[in-house]
Amino acid sequence: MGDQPIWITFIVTFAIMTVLLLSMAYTTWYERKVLARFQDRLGPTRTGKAGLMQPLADAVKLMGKEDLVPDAADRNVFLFAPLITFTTALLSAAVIPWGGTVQIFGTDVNLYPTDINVGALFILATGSIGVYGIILGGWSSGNRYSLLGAIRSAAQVISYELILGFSLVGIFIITGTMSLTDIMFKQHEMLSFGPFEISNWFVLTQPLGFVLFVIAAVAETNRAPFDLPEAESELVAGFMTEYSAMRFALYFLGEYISMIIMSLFAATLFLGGTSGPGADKFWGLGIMWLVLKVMAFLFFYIWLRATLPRFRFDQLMGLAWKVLLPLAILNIVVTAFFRLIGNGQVF
Amino acid sequence: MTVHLENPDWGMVLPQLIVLALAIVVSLLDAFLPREKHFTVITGVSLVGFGAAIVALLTQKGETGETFHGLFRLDGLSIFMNLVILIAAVLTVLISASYVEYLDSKMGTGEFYTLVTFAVLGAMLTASAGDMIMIYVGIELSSVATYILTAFAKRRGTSLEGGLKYFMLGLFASAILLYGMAWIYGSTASTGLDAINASLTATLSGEDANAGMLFGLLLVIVGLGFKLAAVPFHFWTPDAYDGAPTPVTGFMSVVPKAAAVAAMVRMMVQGLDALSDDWTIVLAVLAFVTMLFGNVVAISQRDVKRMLAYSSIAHTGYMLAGLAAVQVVDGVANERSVSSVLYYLISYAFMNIGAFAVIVWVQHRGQGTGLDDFSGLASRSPLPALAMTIFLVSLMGIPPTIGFYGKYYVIVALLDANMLWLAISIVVASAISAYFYLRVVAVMYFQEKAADDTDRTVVPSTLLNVGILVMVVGVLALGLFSGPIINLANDWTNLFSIAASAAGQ
Amino acid sequence: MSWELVFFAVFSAAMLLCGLGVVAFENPVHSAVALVGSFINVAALFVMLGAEFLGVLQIIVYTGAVLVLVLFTIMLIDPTKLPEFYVGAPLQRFASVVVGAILLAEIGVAIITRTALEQIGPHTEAMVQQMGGNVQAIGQVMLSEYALAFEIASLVLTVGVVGAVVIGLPNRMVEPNTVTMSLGHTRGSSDMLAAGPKFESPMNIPAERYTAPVGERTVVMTKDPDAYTHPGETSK
Amino acid sequence: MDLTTNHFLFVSAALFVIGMMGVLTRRNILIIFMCVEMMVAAVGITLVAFSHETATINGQVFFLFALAVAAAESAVGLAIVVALSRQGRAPDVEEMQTLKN
Repeated sequence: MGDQPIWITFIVTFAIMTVLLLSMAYTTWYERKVLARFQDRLGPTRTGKAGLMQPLADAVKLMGKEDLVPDAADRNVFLFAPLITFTTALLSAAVIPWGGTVQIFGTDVNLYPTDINVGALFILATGSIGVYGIILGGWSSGNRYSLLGAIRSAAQVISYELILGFSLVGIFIITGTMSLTDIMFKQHEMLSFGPFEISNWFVLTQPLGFVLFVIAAVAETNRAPFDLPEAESELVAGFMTEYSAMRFALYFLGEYISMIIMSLFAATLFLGGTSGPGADKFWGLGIMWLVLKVMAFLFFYIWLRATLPRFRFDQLMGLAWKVLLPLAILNIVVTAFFRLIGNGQVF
Repeated sequence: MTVHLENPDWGMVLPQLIVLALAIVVSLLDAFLPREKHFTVITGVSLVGFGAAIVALLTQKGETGETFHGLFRLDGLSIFMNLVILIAAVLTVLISASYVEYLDSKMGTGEFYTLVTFAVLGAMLTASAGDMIMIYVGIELSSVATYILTAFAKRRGTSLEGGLKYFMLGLFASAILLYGMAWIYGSTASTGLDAINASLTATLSGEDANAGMLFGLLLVIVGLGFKLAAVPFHFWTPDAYDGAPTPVTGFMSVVPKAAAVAAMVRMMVQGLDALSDDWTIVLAVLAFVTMLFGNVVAISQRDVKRMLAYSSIAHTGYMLAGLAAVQVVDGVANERSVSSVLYYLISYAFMNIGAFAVIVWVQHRGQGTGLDDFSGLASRSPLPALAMTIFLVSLMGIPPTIGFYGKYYVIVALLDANMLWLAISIVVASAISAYFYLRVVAVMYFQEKAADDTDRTVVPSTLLNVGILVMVVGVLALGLFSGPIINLANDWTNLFSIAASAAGQ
Repeated sequence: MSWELVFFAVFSAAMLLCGLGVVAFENPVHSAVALVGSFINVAALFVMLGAEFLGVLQIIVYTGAVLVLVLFTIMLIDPTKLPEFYVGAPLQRFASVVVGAILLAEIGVAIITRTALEQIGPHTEAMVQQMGGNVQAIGQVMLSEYALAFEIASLVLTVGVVGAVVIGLPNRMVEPNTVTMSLGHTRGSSDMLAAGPKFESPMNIPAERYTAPVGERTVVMTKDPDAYTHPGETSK
Repeated sequence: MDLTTNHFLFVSAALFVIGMMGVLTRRNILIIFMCVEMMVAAVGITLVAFSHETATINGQVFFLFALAVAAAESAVGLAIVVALSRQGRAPDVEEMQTLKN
């Protein structure tokens, strides 16, 4: 890890952006396909081979539609709100590492846009700005259902962001750092139990933290079974009711991109990021492992959507404050206790 | 990387720990005790807790020291201030128990005492602070709890309104205070008061203070002036005092004010000692304006509670005058000044909470707080009328009550510091105040109430009666024994200045 | 002119413009949005000063929690009840601008004439790096030197929670605005549900301000009126 | 021209004064509240700038405490506003005159 010329950072960032935007489009395809299999259907088949051109067709359709602004809407805020969700979701990818420093054509290249000291908190921070896209979109529509969806969302995201933050504290206690790169490389070390050697993935040492993180991540991205802000059956799609065409697509894609980011985040923090067989020898293999882990997570997201019914709102808040928060605090206390034993400060 | 914490000296913080334990116990009792037992058990536990804290405090008499890396200081000032605050807390519990239980739409007893205890704890910690961060956090703990107490009767719009005004201006004041502290920190690179003092003495050494420092000083005075309700930063006071439940008014006129005075003494005398030429003049002007304005506006009030709110502004002026008498000559402060402020605070606690206690007593009889509600009180119930007369006479400053001695020591300190004009203006302000205090007395004794408007509900008020009795005795007896108390205050402030100078070197 | 200065100029200009927006916008929601923008730029300035932990916390705490709560409150309050934009009398507006300008000039003088301290503290940039970074340095100082203040800050938060619950929760003792009575039930004729203040006010405040408003009674009949038994009457 | 501490101090002073003017001129309680929060943020810039200049981390810790306290206070203040609005009253400073004699 060292300094590099700024143009290399530009290239890396550009590559990551492209990959993210493309994968975001194809996550919609992935979700349709997987969901279809769950429901014993085929999913999209007509557009290209196995419906692979479906995202493109959707994009053309959405761009061609009329961009409606309701009369009662607060016009400026209404037009501006979807951008917040979309950009903040993209922004948080800046701190996620895709590997360490590697040699490409004889030059040192950092496979991450930036490595800041507070990387994990940075993702939480961008997530907390992203809420404004939802709240403002709901409020500015001038529609009661949208407003209800927005208020639900604000309450939900604030509550679950707390859980999300708390579930990471265990890792911070173990590693003593908040930089995502450092945390990832800590997991490349091997633990040995007698003859066996396994990777030091934090899912092994922080199982409770991992479970809490997954639940909170699902809630944070407003996905089923926590998709109350956009519940079709009660709120006619919540804060997105009045949106159409590209602005609707921005919300829609923002949701998918935050899913991907959350999966990347989970893979980096708990599943060793790029660690895996052969990853230390060739960096391309590391990226492949990361992508596989992310795919597994996305599959899990879709699986949840296909199987679980939606929560009621009071159940959702009760779960956060009465079950998950005490568990998260318990996790922190236990981890801190073990850390103290490790330092020899207890016995 | 491991951080090893130094084990703090828990014995020094024992009174504060007892109050913290009390707050936790009270909130747990509130949650787990059946509702009908709240009144007796929680009031009893609060009294016992504050009593235990007073006992623990008295065992520390004469000790000095500091712990928690200098954040917490034990010296004469902290002990005396904590004593005043705890006495005010006990008196508040005595007068508010039945009010909270029966009047003003039956507020939650447990929450009320939890918040009172936290406010007391914040004030105590401010009085013992040795660091600007501690002063800020402590004063905010006491203020936040008091905002909530002010808005506690939430079914009454006026209470919420007073609470909101108090909250907004309190928030504004803390922002200004924070800015001032930031500037002081920037000019000295430290937040500890002793370190600030040392750095200032080193950098000044005969030169004029730099502009940043003076700016910070000014902002701190303005911020604390808001918390103290000094004119022209007083506009929240009448509404907040009027809107709050009456026992809370008594409480907030003493405890947060004591915390602000303590913060002022700590910041000014202990931290910014070297700038005393600059701040004494500012405080003197503030004191002058405050006492005259408070007394003049109080004349036009037709509501006793509101009148007392303005009069409490005037009393802030007297305290500030005492503080303004600190004149540092050759590095030695006028020691009578701080001790006169301390004496004034203890006298003010007794007489002001006492006056509000009588208003509470009248409210228990189904009356309001207006002047008319007091008419003919002497013929209906002579004892409370007598108590009210004693408290008002004491607030006016007539011997042999405690209030007289309070003003006397302030005036002596001012004369020591050659501030004759301020001493004279205290006398003039007291003369003005006689008009509105005596008007209440006249209304009680010489007016008759309309026949149809008799006392309606009679709510049991045993504790309140005990409290009023205690305060009457206090106002009379402490006045008679004022010599020993001022000696005690002198001793303790000497200890404070010895500790301060020892730590400064 | 260095790049740093350019970034500083951009961030601070955006911050101040957004700050002016907060003061000037009519609509409180617009003000809140402007404040979000201002705070993000404040966080950027923090990062420029090497305090990235505070920068992130500023965003998480202020924009992520406090301002969302403010927006929540704005949305919960009936927007028609929000006051019109009105900046006092023109004189007051003018006076406040003048006072602000004077204050700003004073601070400017203070800034220009101040003298920076010569001696430098222990936390130079190299030292902070050696400690592991900004977060670790703050953590060490906060949990050793300022441990007591840390505990008291937690008490302030506790008091805040208690206060928000005490004041913010709807009063359970308040009667609902509409009282549904059943004629078939003895409660229907009981004085438990009588309108008006339930107890006498101990203060000189009009009773209607003192008790929560009691709504109209709605009589809901689920059966044929003749089928009800009235207390004290034989059935018809 | 180099970037000095004074630049940051100027900017924070300007933000502080803007917030103060907002407090003095606006009537909507919520906007006044936001202006006070802006003043606190301005103080934060001052503290961090001084912390940078004097190479002591204490200023940053100080702002951390201010942040915690401000969060607690905002909860209380918004609860009072909600309770007031429940009584059917707008958060308007001018309207708060039931207490005036």
